[in-house]
Amino acid sequence: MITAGLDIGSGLTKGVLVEDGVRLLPARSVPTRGNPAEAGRQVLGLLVEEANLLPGEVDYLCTTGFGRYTFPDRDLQVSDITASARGAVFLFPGSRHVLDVGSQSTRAISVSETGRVLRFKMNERCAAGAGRFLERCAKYLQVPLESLGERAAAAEHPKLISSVCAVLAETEIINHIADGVPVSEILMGVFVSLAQRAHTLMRYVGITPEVTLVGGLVHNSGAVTALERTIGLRVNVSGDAHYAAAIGAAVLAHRRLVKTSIAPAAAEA
Amino acid sequence: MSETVPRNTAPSPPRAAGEGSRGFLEEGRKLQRDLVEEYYRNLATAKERGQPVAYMLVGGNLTEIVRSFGYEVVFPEIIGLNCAIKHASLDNIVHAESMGYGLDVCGYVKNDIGLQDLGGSTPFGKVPRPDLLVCSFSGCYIYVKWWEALAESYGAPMTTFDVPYMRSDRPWREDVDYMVSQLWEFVHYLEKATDHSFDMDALRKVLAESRRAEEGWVKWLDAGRLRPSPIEAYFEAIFYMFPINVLRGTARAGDFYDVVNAEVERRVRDGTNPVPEEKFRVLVEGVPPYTHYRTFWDYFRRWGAVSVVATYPKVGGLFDRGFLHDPSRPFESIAEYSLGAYVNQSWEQRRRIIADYVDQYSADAVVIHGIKSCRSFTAGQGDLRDWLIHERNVPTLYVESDHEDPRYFSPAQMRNRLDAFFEALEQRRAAGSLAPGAGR
Amino acid sequence: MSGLVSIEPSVPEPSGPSTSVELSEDFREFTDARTLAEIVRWSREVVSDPGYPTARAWGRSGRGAVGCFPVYTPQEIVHALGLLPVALHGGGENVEISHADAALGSFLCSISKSTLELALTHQLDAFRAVVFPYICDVSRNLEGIFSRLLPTVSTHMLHLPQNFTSAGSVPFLVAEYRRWVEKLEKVSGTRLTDDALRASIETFARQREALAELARLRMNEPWRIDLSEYYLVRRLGGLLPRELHTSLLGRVLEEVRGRQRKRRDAIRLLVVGPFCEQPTLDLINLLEEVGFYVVGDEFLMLHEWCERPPPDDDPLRALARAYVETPRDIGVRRAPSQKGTSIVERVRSAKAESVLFLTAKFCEPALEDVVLYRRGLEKEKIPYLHLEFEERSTAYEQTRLQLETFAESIFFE
Amino acid sequence: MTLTGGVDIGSTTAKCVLVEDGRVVGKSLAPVGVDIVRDADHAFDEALLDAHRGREEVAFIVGTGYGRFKIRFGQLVVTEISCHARGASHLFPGTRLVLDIGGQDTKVIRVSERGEVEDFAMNDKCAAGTGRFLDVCANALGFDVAEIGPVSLTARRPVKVTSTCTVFAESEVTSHLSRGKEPPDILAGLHASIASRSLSLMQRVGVVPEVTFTGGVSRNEGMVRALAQRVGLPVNVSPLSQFIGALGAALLGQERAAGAGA
Ligand SMILES: Nc1ncnc2c1ncn2[C@@H]1O[C@H](COP(=O)(O)OP(=O)(O)O)[C@@H](O)[C@H]1O
Ligand SMILES: Nc1ncnc2c1ncn2[C@@H]1O[C@H](COP(=O)(O)OP(=O)(O)O)[C@@H](O)[C@H]1O
Ligand code: SF4
Ligand code: SF4
Ligand code: SF4
Repeated sequence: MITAGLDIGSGLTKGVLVEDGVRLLPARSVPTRGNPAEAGRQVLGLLVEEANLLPGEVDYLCTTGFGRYTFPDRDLQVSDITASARGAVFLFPGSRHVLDVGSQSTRAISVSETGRVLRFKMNERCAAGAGRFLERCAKYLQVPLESLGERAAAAEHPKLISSVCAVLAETEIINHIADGVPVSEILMGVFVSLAQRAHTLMRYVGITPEVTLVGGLVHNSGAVTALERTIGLRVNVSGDAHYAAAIGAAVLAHRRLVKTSIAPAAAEA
Repeated sequence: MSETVPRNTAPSPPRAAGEGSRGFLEEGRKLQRDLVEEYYRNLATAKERGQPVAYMLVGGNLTEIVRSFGYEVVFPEIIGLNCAIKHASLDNIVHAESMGYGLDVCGYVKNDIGLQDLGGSTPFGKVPRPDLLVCSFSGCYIYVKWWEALAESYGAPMTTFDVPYMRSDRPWREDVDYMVSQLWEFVHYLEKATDHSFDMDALRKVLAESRRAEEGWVKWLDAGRLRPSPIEAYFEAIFYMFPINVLRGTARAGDFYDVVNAEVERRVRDGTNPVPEEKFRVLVEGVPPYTHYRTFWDYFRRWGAVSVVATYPKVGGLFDRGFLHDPSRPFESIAEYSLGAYVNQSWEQRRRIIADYVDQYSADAVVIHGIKSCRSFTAGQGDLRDWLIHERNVPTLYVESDHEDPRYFSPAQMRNRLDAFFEALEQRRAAGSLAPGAGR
Repeated sequence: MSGLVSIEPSVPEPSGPSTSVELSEDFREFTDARTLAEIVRWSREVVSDPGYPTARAWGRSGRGAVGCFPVYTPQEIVHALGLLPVALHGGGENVEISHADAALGSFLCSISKSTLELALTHQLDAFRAVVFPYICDVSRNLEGIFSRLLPTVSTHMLHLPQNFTSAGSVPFLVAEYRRWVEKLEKVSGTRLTDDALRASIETFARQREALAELARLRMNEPWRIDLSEYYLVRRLGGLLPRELHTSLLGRVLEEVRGRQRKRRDAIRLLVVGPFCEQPTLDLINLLEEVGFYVVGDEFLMLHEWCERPPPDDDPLRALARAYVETPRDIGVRRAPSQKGTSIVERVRSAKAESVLFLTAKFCEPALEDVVLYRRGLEKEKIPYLHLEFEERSTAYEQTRLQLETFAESIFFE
Repeated sequence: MTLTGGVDIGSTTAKCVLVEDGRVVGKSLAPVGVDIVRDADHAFDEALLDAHRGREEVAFIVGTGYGRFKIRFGQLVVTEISCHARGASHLFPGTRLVLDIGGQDTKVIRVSERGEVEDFAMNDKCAAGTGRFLDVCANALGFDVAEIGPVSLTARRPVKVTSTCTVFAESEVTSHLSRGKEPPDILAGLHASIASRSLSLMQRVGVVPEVTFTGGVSRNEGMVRALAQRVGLPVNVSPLSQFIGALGAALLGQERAAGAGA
C-alpha cells in the first residue's frame, strides 16, 4: 500500500510517499507561491515520477498544512500539528516532545508513544520567533540562509533581540550593525532569542525527553545549537524532519486506509 | 567633544560627581537604602525567628493592624519594583509565562508568581512564603485575582478587605460602616490565628506613629510647590515612598522623613536642586517603567524638566489630600485612608486631583506613562490626556511601556517622543504661547 | 507652487453591512414568530445590529432603556421601574473602532472599546442610563469615561462586594443599590416600590427557570438544537422584555423536544472564559464544526450568575443576598472553592470530556484563572485547550488549526 | 543668502534637502542599509551634487529621523515630529494636522497656525500598517511599491482586510489570492484598512482641516484617496512629500543660522 502525505505550507509545499506505513519513499518540495493546489499537484507529480508509479497507484492521500483544504483530490486532511507529531515519532520513535518551527509559526507539542498529541502551544500574536524572521535576517546580514549557522558559530557574546515584532527586530539588528557588533554575535543572538521564545512555549506544555525538532529550522545548525543550550537537552534532528508533517500525514493516511479496508473485509467474513 | 558632534537642542545632562548629581538627597537616600536592606534581612530571617508572614498589597494596606499581631509583612509589589530596577524581573516573568500566565497579565503578578515558583530568591535576599494573604481590594481588581492564585498555590488562608470605589469627594457613611465591620471581623480572625488578643490602645499608638510619618511625607511632597523645586516628585519619590508604604506605624518611618525634610531645607538654602536649571515643571501620572527607570529619568533631565508633583507616589494613600490616620478614630480613619488610595478614585476624582495639582504646583505640562499590563491605572489615560489638552489647555504627552517587563520599553521610541514633546514646549515658550508655569 | 495637489474625498462608502432593524413597539415580530427558525432569524438580525434595536423599540413608546454592561447587574430593579434592562455585548464584528482607541489605550479588550465607540457614534442613543458593574478595572474605568464624554446619559459604577463572608456585605450592597435606584428613579420619573420589585423578581425567576431548562436539554441532548440556535435564543434573553422572552423559550423548548435528529460522533466540550466579551457567531459555529458538542459554557452569564433571590421581607435585600450568597465560580467573582477543584466538578457535572478556555484578548480576569484551572485539569488528565479571541477578528485559520488539532488529539488514539 | 541642509535618516530611506532663502535647491533620496553613517554622508553628497554646491558652502546642517544621532557632520539634531510639522506648514500654510507614514511608523501631528507642534501621537512599538507592510504586500503580489497605488484604484470590490501586521502580511495576501480575489481588490482593501488605522490615530489628537499627508507612503495615490475618503476631508500632498522631514530640518537650520548671525 502506498500512501501520500502533502504538507502545503505557506512557504513550501512538501510531499512524501510511504509504503505500508513504515517505509519512506522519496520526498520532494516546491515553493507554494500563493497557489497551494497547483503546488500540491506539482509535488505529487514529482513524487510519483521519482517512485516510478502511475498516478493511480497512490492508494490514499492525506493533506496537511495551511493549504490542506485547497487540494481537491485528497482523501483526508489533518492539522499540521497532528501530522508533525506523528511524523516526528515516525522518524525518532523515542520522541515525547516535538518542536515545530515553520516559516510563520512555532509550536511546542507533547506527544504520546504512538505520536498522539497530548498538549500543544503555538506562538502568540507576533512572529519574531519563526523561520521567516531568520530568512529576513539572512537577507539583511547578507549571509546565505544555508550558512547562517556556520557564521554564528564563532560568536562569544550573543547580542539578544528583545523586540517581539519581526519587523522591529530588523531595526534592532541594523542598530547593532551600526554599533559595530560582529555579524556572528548578532546571528547567534537571533538564534538564542528564537530558542528562548521556543523554550517558553515548550515549558508551557512540559518538556519530557526526547525532544525532536521538525520543520524548516532543522537545516539551521546554529539554531539547533542555541536550542540545545537553552533547554539543556539534546535535540533529535534530521534532514527528513523538514518533511515531518508530510510523513505524519502519509502515516495517518495509511492507518485510515487499513481501518476502512479492514472494516468491510471483517464485515464480509 | 569635537565641534562636529551634533548637539541636541537640549542641554546635556548635568555631570556633577557622586549620587547627588542623580538628583538624590545624600543622607536620605543612604538611610532609605539601610531601611530597605534591614527590611529584606528581616524578611529573610522571619521564618527562623518564628515570625508569621503576611502578604499585603500597597493600595489601602492594613500594615498597622497586621504588624500589631506580630506579622512580618511582604509587599510583592515592592519586591516586584525592586526586581525590575535591578533587572531581575524578566526571568521571573518568562517563567510565569511558561506556567501559563498570558502576555497581558500584570507584570507584578507575573514577577511575583514566577519568582515564588523559582524559589523566591531576589538580588536582595530570599522572600519567605506567606502564612496569611491579606487582600486589601483597594483600587485594582487584579489584587483579588493575584491573591487568589497565591492562596491556591500555597494553601495559605486569604482574607479580603473590600474597599468600595471612591466616587465622591468624601467617603459615604455606609462605605465606612461596611469597612469598619470588616476590620472588626479581620481583627477577630487574627486573634484566632495568632492567639494574641487585640489591643486597641496599642493600635492607637501605632497610628500616632503613622500619622507622624504621613505628616513628614506630606511636607516633603509639598516642597514641590517651590520654584525651583527642591525635590523630584516622581523619580526621587519612588525611593522615598518606601517607608510610608512599608514601615508605616514604626518610629523609623517618622524619623526618616525628619531626616529627609531637613535635607530638603538645606537644598532650598543652598540652591542645590535636583535639576540645576529648572526649565519645565512637569506633573507625571502613572506607574514608572522600573526596568528602564534611569534611562527614562535622563530623558527628562536633559531637557531641564523636573517633576514637581506626581500621582504614582499616592498609590499607598492620598495623604496630601486629607486622609491621615487619626488615633482617636482608629478603624474609621483606617477605612478612610484605604478609600483614599489613588487608584481607588473614580476618573472624575482623578481628573479633579490632577487639575488641582497642576494649579497648586504650577506645572507647565503633564506626562502620562501608561502601563501595558495594568488596566487599573491605565484604562482611560487616553481620555485624561484629551481632557487635559482640550479642556484644561495643559500640554500633555502620553507614552507607554511596562513597569516590569523590559521587552516593552523601546529606548529609541521613548526618547523620540519625549524629545519631540519638550522640543515643542520650548518652541512654544520661545514664541510666547506658553507662559512659564502656565498650567491653567 | 503648481506641483501641489489636494485630493478631494469622494463620497465615503458605508463601512460594513449597516443593517438597521426596525422593530415594532410591541415586539410583534417575536410574538408572531412561531418557529425556532423564525425566532433565530430575528435574533440574528437584532444581534448583528450595533444600534440595539430592542432598546430603540422600547424607547419609541416613551419608556427608557438601561444598558447593562456585563456580567451581572440586578436587572430586576431596572424592570421594576418600568425601564427595559438591555444587556450590552459590545459591537460585534462590524463595528470599526476609530474614536474609542484614543480614550482607552491599545492593550484593552474589544468590548470596552466597541461599547465606547458605539456610544460616541450615537448608536447607544436609545439608552437613558448605563450601568457598569465592578467586574474588572476596565469596566470600572469605562464608567468614568462615559460620564465625561456622554454627560446626558445617567451612568453608575456598581461596586459589587468582594468580601462574601462579612456581615457588612449585604447592608453595604443594599445601600449601593439604593444609590443606583435614586439615579434610575430620576430617569424613569417613578419611584421604586417593594411590590413592583417583588413582581419583577418573580418575572426574572421564571425566565431563569426556562433558561435553565433549555441549558439542561442542551447538555443532555446537544444534537437537538444547534449551538448557534441555542446561543441566539439565549442572547435574546438580555435584549427583549423578559416576559416575552420567557414565552418564546416555552415555544422553543416544545419544538426542540419534538425534533428528530441524528446524534453525531462528537466530543463533549465545556467552554470557559467568554463571560463578558462575545466571540463572533462564526467562531461559535466553528467549535461544533470541527467535531465538538458544547455541553456547558460561560457565554452569557447575565441570568446565570445569581440564583433565585431568597425569601426576604425587603426585596432589595433579597437581591443583595442573592448576589452575596450565590457561590459562582467565574473569572469575575471569587468562588469559595478552589478553582482547580471546581473546574473538575464542572466538567463532571456537565459530563464533558474536554475543556476549551476561550478568553477575550486582553481580558485579564479570564487569563489569570486559566492557570489555576489547567492545574486542576492536568491532575485529572482532562484535555484542554486555551484560545484567545477578539470581537472583530474574522481570520480563523489559526483558530481552526488549533481546534482541529485538539479534536484530532482526542479522536486519534 | 544662507544655504542650509536637512538630513533625514529614516528606517528605510535617507533623505537630504538643501534650502536657500526658503527655496529647495537640491535633494537626494537613497535606501538605508546597514552602514548608516556612510548612508548619511552619501545622501548629503548627492544633494550637494544635485545643487551643484560644495560642502563648505552649507552654513548649517540639521539632522533628523530615527538615525539622527548617527549623522556625524550636523550641528543640531531635531526629532522628525518637529521637522514634519515645520516642512508641512511651509508647503501648505493652512496645515493643522500632519499624517506621516514612513517605512516603519506612523505619526500624526497637530500644528498651530504658526507651525508649532501642539500635540502628536505615534503608533506603538508595532510596524503594522506602515510602509513596510505595503512593501511586503506589493512583493507578495508581484508588484513594485510604486505600482500598487494606481493598481488599487482599479478595484471593483475591495476585500475586507482584518490584519495589517507586517509579519503576517504575506499570508494575508496569499489567503485572499487563494480564495480567488483580484489583486486590485486586495490592494484596495489593504489601503482602506491602513486608512482606518490612520484615522484612529488621528482621532487621538483631533481631526481638523487642513490635513497634510507626508512620508514615503504618501507617494502612493491609492493610499491618498483611501485616506481622503475615510477621513472625509481633502488631503494635501506635495511631490516633495517624502522629503518633508528633511525639508523641515533644513528650514529649522535656516532659522538657526539666521539666529546665530543676528
Ligand atoms: N536550507 C535551509 N537552510 C536554513 N534554513 C532553512 C532552509 N530551508 C528552510 N529553512 C527555514 O525553514 C523555514 C520554512 O519552514 P517550513 O517548515 O517549510 O515552513 P512552512 O511549513 O510554514 O512553509 C524558513 O523560513 C527558513 O527559516
Ligand atoms: N513611489 C512610491 N510609491 C508608493 N510608495 C512608496 C514609494 N516610494 C516609497 N514608498 C513607500 O514609502 C516607504 C518609505 O517611507 P519613508 O518616509 O522614506 O520612510 P522612513 O522615513 O521611515 O525611512 C516605503 O516603505 C514604501 O512603502
Ligand atoms: S507588525 Fe510586528 S508588532 Fe505589529 S502585530 Fe505584526 S509582528 Fe506584532
Ligand atoms: S494596579 Fe496595575 S500594576 Fe498594580 S497590581 Fe493592579 S494591575 Fe498590577
Ligand atoms: S472582557 Fe474582560 S477585561 Fe474586558 S470588560 Fe469584560 S471582564 Fe473586563
